[in-house]
Amino acid sequence: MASTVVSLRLNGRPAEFLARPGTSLLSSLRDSLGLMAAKRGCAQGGCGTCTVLLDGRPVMSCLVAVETIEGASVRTLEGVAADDGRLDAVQSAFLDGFATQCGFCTAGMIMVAESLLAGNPDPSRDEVVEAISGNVCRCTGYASIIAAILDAARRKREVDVV
Amino acid sequence: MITAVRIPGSLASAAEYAAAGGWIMAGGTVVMAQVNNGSVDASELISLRAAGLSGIRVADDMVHIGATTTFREVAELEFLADAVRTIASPSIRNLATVGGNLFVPQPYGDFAVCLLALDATVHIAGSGENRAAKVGEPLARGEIVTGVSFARPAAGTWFYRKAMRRKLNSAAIVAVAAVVHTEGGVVSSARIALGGVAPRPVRAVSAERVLVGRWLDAAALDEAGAAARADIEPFDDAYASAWYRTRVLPVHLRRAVLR
Amino acid sequence: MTSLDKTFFPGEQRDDFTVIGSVTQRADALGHVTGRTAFFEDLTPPGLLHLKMARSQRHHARIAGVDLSDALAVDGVVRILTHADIPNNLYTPLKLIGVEPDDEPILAEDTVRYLGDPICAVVAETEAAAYEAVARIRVTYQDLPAVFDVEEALAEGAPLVNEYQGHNYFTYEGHHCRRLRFGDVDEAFARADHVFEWRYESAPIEHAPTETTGCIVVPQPDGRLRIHSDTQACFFTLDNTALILGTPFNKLRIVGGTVGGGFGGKVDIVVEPVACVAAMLTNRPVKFVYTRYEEMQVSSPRAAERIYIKDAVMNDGRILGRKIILYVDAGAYARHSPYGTTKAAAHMPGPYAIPNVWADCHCVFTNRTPSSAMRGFGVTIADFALESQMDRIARALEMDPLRLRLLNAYRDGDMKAHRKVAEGTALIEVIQKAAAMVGHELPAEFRRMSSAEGR
Amino acid sequence: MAIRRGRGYAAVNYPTGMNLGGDPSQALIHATTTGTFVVSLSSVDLGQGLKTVVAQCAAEVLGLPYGNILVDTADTDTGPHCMGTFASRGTHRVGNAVIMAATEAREVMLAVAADELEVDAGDLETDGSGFVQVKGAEQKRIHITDLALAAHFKQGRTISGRGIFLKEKNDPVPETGEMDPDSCQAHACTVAVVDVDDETGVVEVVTMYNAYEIGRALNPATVAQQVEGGAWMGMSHALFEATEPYYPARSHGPADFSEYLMPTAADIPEQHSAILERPAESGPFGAKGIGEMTANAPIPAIANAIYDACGVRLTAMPFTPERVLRGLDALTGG
Repeated sequence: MASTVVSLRLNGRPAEFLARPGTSLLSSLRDSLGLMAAKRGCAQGGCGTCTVLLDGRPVMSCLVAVETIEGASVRTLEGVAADDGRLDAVQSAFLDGFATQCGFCTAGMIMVAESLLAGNPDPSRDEVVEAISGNVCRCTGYASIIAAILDAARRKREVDVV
Repeated sequence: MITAVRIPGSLASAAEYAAAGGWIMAGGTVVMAQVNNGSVDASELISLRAAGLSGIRVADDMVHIGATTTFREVAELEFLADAVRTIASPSIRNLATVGGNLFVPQPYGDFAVCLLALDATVHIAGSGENRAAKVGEPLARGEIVTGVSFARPAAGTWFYRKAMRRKLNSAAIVAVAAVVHTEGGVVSSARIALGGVAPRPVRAVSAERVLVGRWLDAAALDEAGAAARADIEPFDDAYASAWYRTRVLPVHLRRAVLR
Repeated sequence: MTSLDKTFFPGEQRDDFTVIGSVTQRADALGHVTGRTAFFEDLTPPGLLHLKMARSQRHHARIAGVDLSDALAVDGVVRILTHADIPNNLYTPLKLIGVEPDDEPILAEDTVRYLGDPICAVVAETEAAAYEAVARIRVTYQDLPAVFDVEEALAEGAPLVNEYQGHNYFTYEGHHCRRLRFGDVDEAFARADHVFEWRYESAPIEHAPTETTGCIVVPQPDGRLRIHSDTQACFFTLDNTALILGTPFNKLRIVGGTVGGGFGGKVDIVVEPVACVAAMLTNRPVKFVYTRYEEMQVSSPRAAERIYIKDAVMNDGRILGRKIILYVDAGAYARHSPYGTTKAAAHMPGPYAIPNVWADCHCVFTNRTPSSAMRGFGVTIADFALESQMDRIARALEMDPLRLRLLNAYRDGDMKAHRKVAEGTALIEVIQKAAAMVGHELPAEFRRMSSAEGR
Repeated sequence: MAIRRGRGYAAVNYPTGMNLGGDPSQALIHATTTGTFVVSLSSVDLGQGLKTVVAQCAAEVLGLPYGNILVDTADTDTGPHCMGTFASRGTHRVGNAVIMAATEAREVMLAVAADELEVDAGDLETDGSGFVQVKGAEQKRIHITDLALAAHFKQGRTISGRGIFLKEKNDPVPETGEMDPDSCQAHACTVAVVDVDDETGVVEVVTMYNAYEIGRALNPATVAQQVEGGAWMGMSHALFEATEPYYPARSHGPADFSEYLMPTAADIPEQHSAILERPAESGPFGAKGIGEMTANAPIPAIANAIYDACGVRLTAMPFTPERVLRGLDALTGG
């Protein structure tokens, strides 16, 4: 039951680590790489708290066998803010819009929003709703999260115009 | 406990591993969930990620979809986009594959219901001859689904509706997929598949019989829907009872066609 | 959209605040949006062991035998705990406020009382090894009759769920239920123009926090245990755990306070004691965190309730008397349900001034997952029943449902059924406000009503 | 086929604090040498924002900016006892304990300032921005940083305070249920508007109007979070949730978030909420506990709206399409 060396492009930097057979990307991020933003809410693909971007697209990292994505690019919430700590538009909109309560779903929600807005700078409310339909939040009732993502889209567009 | 994950670079190599008893995994959405809770009854996983089975080809109205094509990619086939949007969530659709969907028990596995309605051919490779099968046929040990193919339905003949407890990201109460041809308003042929109402996707042959030769209107569809109750083996689960599924089947069959 | 309406209770306001009443950014939000808030499971101490529970696959059974030999042979298994390893195996969490008896084993002894009752705890080097070992534990059961319905459980001849309780109900100072007696309901029924009696029911409900219940216990150089937990109540957990371990209270330290949703589900003491025993016996850090399945089906839900309400009502809508029979389905063990049932009794007859009230509130044991506290404990399901009842009375009398409520609404100075004088009431005002929000017209006399003015 | 619309009402009250009392919470507060005040607790923030609101309470009493307060909580080695976060008691109990501790610390703070400014402590006030000043002579003032340094290095005094809130335990009278079960009562009225599909029994909550009376909104933004999320949970309870969908039969218990149904972002109604304030004598700045009650009124309001829409009286939760449809069938003799 030998471990495998896996290398990824992680938040823009190379990362190399060992993985036991059958290890999920989520477990590798948390247990081997110390990246704790992605959460283990269910380990069944049902809650979205572990959402990260795999080659730019949101996936439930608990469902990805990490050995099978050798060489892929992975982005987590730790890689969203600028290197100097400046928040990006989605993070700022969640902060200002009181779109977090317990915070456990937040990383997944933000990663879905990052991917949505990268491909669609002016999403409709329905498009936002569909994008987060795999992400469970038990605290907010979702309205503030939807509003924050729409607000983030506006902020990003304004920056682009400037 | 998983002791090895194989990532074969070819179909032949994958088939060899499969013949040795490993579990085949494509997107991982079903298998990894079981790995995570310790319920996989095998020690080897065989990932098809590198086996070259991904992609969509359309030629002369024949559609071929590779087994490891994800639903995000399938949604690019315009007539199937609405059906695909009813399957799980976008984050799951970035991983989940067409091949995997064939093996998901009901009330999941909506795409298998579509393929049954489309009279799709399932392409299977293994240690012996490659073969073509119908949707729902079991695989022998060591066999691997390489893709599915079907004729693209003519404009206006494809119908799909999935009734769920929630508007998005939920299992089927009743899924209806159908290819219905009419001539002058009269049904000339109908092929209807149902999900959520039996352990496997089922053909609603009784409903098809009712419809052929009839005006395609609400009355005919209601009659067909009632007849379809003979074709199902409904079950209770966490989403709905067998009674409820049976009760609303005609409503959703009608709404699938009349929208 | 949420907005503040300062026009109500004008004489009681004070607005000379600088920080209070102003929108203030949450202290934790920056950590949340950057993914840097540390939850208990974000700790990875070296040498961490994983604990997984082998649970009852029966609703009610004698345990004839437990065979651990195959499980112990799994590579990576360090230890398997049974009830014999738990110093004080029997407990009840509310013993801290004097509730008796101890009625729940940490690990099953000779009987399991619900599907999921914990039997053995596997401690292993990896989660995978722990799961594998759990699957290989062989428990032999002798099935016992089970009871799932609260009224059947109270009927003559029903199987006894919990022998420590002695009955299928919790005993309140010699009574089989929590009683509320105020006025004379029988006289009210005799005098009433109408008597309405209906039944209401609910099913158990899960808290469903996105973070499951769990803890990581880390043995310290000074011999103490540091428990990183998502408990809702640090000292409550600490005190109960120390009693179960039989250790001095100061041997334990709980570090928590950042919780991925609680809603009442993380008040139970269900992971810390056994994880502490495992850490003590192995002298290594141990993590015990519920799987999503355990959170859904084994962690305590909001209790199912069955409620009968019988009302004595006059033609003009005044409610003269209300009689309530309420059953809380506590499941197999008491946990916090005796308290929740008393809270339900205190809530009766709802926010109305009813001069005659009679309630029997039963805390009933059945062979299902023990229920416990959840947001609105003792009240949520009662409110469903009470306010459905009000709607039905209004319809039966062909009355405006808001006027019926306003007519009966409690006000400052009213004596409640539990004999406490009401103060600070505002039911009338929230109804008036809601009516205004939806354009539901109320006659002037109802718009003029005030909670602050006695009747 | 028809979509039938209906409107339903419900009004409720909810008790603050652990039933029957006997649930103390303590707070300790001290100033660092540079004038930051550390509030030490063992209370748990479940995501409702307890840390934020108790810091606001401390800032208000001390007359300092919110940024001058740090909350250090939920470590049983360093924080004094708290019964726990439940029973809508956090803001009420812990808020009161923090106010008491901060009041004691403020007295010391003003005494230190009085010595530094050579005036009477009774003539001093805080300006909310970090200065202690002489009433009516605002140019005579001292910044909290200088004040704290002076206390420690010059005057040899600790600027600190202790607080506790305890409502004495009360035992119900067994025969009558006479008891004192609460510290105050919050109130809510919900109006729900629903659409019922009379062919499938599917209920959609279109709009929820909520009026809440909560004593005082200490932080209107976190109040809005509680009421919006709580009303969502109430709607979720009403239409979807059960760990035993065939209760009292024990079969088909949901195992995960797929099977355990809760509304997705696509299933939420429009919400309009109004907050009313009737300050409670026992509450911190009048606040009552509201964490729990927000989920309660929506459930009967939705039941009553379903009846209004289609004449089906649902007496068992949750209000599944099956229950609605069976009710409709019973009405039509189907």
